[in-house]
Amino acid sequence: MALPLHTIKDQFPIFKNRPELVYLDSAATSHKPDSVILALNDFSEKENASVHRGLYDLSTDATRRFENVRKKVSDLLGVSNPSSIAFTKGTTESINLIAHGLIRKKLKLGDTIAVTAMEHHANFIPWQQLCHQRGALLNILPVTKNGELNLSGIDSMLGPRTRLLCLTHISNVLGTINPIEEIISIAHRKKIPVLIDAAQSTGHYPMMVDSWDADFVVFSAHKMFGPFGTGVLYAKQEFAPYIEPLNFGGGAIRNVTTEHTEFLDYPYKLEPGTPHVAGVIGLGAAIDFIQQLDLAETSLFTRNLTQKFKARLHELGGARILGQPSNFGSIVSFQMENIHPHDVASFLAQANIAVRAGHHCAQPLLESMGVPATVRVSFSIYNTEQDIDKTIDALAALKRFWSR
Amino acid sequence: MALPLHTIKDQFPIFKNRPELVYLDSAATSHKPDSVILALNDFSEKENASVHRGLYDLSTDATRRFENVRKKVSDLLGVSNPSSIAFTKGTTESINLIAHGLIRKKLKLGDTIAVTAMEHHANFIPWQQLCHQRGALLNILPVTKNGELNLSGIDSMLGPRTRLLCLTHISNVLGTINPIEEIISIAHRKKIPVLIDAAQSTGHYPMMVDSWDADFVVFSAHKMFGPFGTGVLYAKQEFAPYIEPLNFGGGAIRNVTTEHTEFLDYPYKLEPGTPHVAGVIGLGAAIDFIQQLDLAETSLFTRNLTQKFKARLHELGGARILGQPSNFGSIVSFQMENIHPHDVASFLAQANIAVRAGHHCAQPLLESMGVPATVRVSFSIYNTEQDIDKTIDALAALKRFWSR
Amino acid sequence: MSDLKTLYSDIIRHHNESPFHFEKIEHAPVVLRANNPVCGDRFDLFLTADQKRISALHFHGFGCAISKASASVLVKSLEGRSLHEANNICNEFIHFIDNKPLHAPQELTDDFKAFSGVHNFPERRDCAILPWSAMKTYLESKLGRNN
Amino acid sequence: MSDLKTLYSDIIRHHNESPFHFEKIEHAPVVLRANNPVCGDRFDLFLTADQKRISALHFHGFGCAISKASASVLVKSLEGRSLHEANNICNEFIHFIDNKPLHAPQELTDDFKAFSGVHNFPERRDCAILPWSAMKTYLESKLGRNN
Ligand SMILES: Cc1ncc(COP(=O)(O)O)c(C=O)c1O
Ligand SMILES: Cc1ncc(COP(=O)(O)O)c(C=O)c1O
Repeated sequence: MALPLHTIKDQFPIFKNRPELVYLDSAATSHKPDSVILALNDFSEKENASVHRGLYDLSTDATRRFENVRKKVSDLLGVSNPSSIAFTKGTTESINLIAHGLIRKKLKLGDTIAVTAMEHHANFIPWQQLCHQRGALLNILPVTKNGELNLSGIDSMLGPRTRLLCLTHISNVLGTINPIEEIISIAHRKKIPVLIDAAQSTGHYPMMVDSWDADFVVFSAHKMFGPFGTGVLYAKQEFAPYIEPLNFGGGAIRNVTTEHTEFLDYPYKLEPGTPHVAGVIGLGAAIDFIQQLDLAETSLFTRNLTQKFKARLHELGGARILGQPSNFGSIVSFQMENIHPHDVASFLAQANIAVRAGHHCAQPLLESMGVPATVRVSFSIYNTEQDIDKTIDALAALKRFWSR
Repeated sequence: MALPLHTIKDQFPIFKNRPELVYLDSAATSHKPDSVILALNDFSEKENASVHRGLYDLSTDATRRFENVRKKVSDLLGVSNPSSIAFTKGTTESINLIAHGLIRKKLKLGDTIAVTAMEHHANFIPWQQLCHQRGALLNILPVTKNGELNLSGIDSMLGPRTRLLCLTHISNVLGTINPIEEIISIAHRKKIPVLIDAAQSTGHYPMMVDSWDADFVVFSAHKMFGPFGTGVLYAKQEFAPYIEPLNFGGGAIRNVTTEHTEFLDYPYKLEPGTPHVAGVIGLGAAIDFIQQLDLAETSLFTRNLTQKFKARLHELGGARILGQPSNFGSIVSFQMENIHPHDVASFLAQANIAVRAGHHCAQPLLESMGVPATVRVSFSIYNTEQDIDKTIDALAALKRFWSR
Repeated sequence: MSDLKTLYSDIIRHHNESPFHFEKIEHAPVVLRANNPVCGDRFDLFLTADQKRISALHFHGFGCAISKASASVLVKSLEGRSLHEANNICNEFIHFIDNKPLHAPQELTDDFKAFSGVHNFPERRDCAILPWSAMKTYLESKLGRNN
Repeated sequence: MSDLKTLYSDIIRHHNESPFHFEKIEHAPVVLRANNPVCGDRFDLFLTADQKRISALHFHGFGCAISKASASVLVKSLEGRSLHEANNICNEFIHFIDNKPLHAPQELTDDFKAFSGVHNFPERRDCAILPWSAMKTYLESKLGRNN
């Protein structure tokens, strides 16, 4: 039985400590439930040890728990092989590992990398820089006025020299849920591998990576009720042997002589140095928490909040919502007439409402939509309809304040 | 007034939860005091937020605390400029940033990098690999039988084409404390910058980076009472503009267009993606803890434990200690006659004594000393003379067991 | 709410709604870009100056009420000033925002004092000083750092 | 302590102290390296085999009591066997160590059963199977994976 959503907020201590807080910035980072915080605390107080090298209980226990999280992650992603899971610092590092550890050496003058116009900087700048370095071309799949991918041009954009297609599952600005299965199959027909940026979807939407046949999937623990400083790279087995580490150090090697180093296999070769042991254990606890939810239900719940908020904004007037994707998640961006997003956010902050204002690390998207900045509201399972009421009330007060 | 050492163990909850534990593996990772664990927990429960981009209190408070840790780190290191402090995942990443983000592009065919034979793999493999890639030479400063750097050859080893000297402050195998001031001044006379691996010294020994005139200093929080997944790169201001990021993403950039990206200045350009906010806050708490100690006193305390342990080993017989450095810290490596280090560690583990067995990520050192593996014992401020008694008793029992 | 009223004082709101010399100048001899990477705010300052004096100053771009009003106040305060005076005024403003004023309140203009509400919103500091730091960097390099 | 006695059983201690065919063979046709990166243990297996059968097998190197005894038992068990039999024996041993035995205890040799103490020391599993996995990898590639 899934955990009931109407009491779930009680499991998040931040709201006990800050009862007045209306937190609408979960797309930036989510809060953590008791169970995750306790797991982190217990690890520090009772089990703290490094992994992979100790022969004493603390270390062997930590190693077993650490390695077991690969299994939890693969279950969550719908992946059959736990050794396809490498631990990183976060989405950003995972993407850079693929860019510089795998694609760089394949990428020749005149080759192309395809991205979309709605990527987060983390899934844009690495490809832009790599293309600059290698004399390759960055092809950008455009976004319609509605905030959806314009798939009509995809066929001509993906060519025989396209080495990779990089695509976000859910836009962190517009909330658009992209039809990734369809896009993956288009790319695969042309033998182009696909990297899915699942930073906004993992832990919030059902994932079926094996059946989607995605080649690379990346995400961060801190956006899915887990700790900061921990992320995941999933790579399909056929690519794993070719991904080269960007960092070298202890723990990732089979043998070192003064002349030569033999590296371990994937994923270990990509994890040199002492890993963020507590972070990985905490990610495991976050997945345990998520597995108690019914993600079909929770995603419907946050979608409904988003839908309601959009309707209330419309009623309020003076707000312009960016995009109208037909398939959307828990995120909405908007602008208030004649009031800069920064000023909106400051005003809401005074009412203890946390929203984000700016370009949301997606300057190319905002530029393509002709907008320098937006206010972004994002919902998670701990949000309520009262949060919407308070936000709409505050926006009404803002309008009055601004027109006085 | 410094915290009294004889009661300090009470501040480490692991020993309340595991009263039987004799932990002699602090060189791998240290345990965390109450104050650090509480800081991490409070951050999750009361303040959890991402940094640098929010306009609401949670985020601006987190940003202020996060940035303030640069000041704490620079105070601890004896560095005047907090903006010289970049946050990384750990020592390993910090070293790789210098190797691949700075030295790589300067390093020409036939140039050399100098390291010592006592480096940890983290300060060895990156240089070895870089030299391979660039057709450069890796020069290795040898270690004497006593386990000290053989400085007689240093003058001829450091030449006009030496681009960097990489050197550990304290050996993680032998405990040797290297005369880094002297070595830095030799290198500087030849205009060679010096990278100090301070993984084993930061937080345990007084640091005076500005007065040593070190060019780069690296360390990990988890070895100095702080959290996993967080480390530091200090770079002297004259190098900062030239260090290029290895990862690209959000938060590290000034402006992005579809064609071009302008990066922020050091240290921000090296910190793309959501940082390990809790880790940095936890590092701050670890430094607050350390600042209550008198490091001259604590380093004498752990040195005395080490000295006593060496004497007791000698008395016991059948043990061979690796190296006899005249200036040493809290680490000692040894072998038991006819008993493999692994077997020693398993035996001690049965008596709840946690030691490390193996090559300690320093294969080149062990090879140069003609030893494939050792047992390593390392002390910290929470160790006691009883820990030594128990360990010597267990080793005596091991000898009896093995000769039965 | 009262904090917000001091942040968005009448003078700031006035400058935001009717900014001074808010105009794109084609072929301006110097264009300074003031840009806040965190929020995407971006203003261009269009400057005509000889070795001594700023003869004309306009601005254009996009930003929040605070940064826009601040740019407007900057233009109004610096046009016609000598480079040296302009630099002192930039210093004055930045120090005032950072709560380390160089002069007593009664010596400051009302335009400056209108920004005192920023003291309660430290996260808006960067908005307030955005155009001023760009101008200061320019002036310092023109004047030579050590004069 | 009693756990340690089963880990370091008499048979294991005997193999550790007087290993079987512990000898470096110059010019052996095949040398297999079994190496544990975690602890630095490393053994070489020196092998003479035709398409069918292992005619000679020796080993040399450095490792803990468990891995050394295990290599000694391997050499004793596999010399003279057909490649196919040898592969089955490797599987048998690894499965036994992993607590998923393919046969009932009474069908196992005393040399094998001597390693049952490893079950209480999971961190020593890798020591026990070190030479066996190297041998298995070799045999599987010789035999072809699908036979
Ligand atoms: C001297 C030395 N350098 C570097 C490292 C690597 O540190 P980390 O694994 O935290 O990156 C260690 C510890 O493992 C060490 O002892
Ligand atoms: C879609 C998307 N991709 C990538 C990222 C970057 O993740 P991180 O900052 O954790 O590396 C984010 C969040 O900031 C995101 O929303």
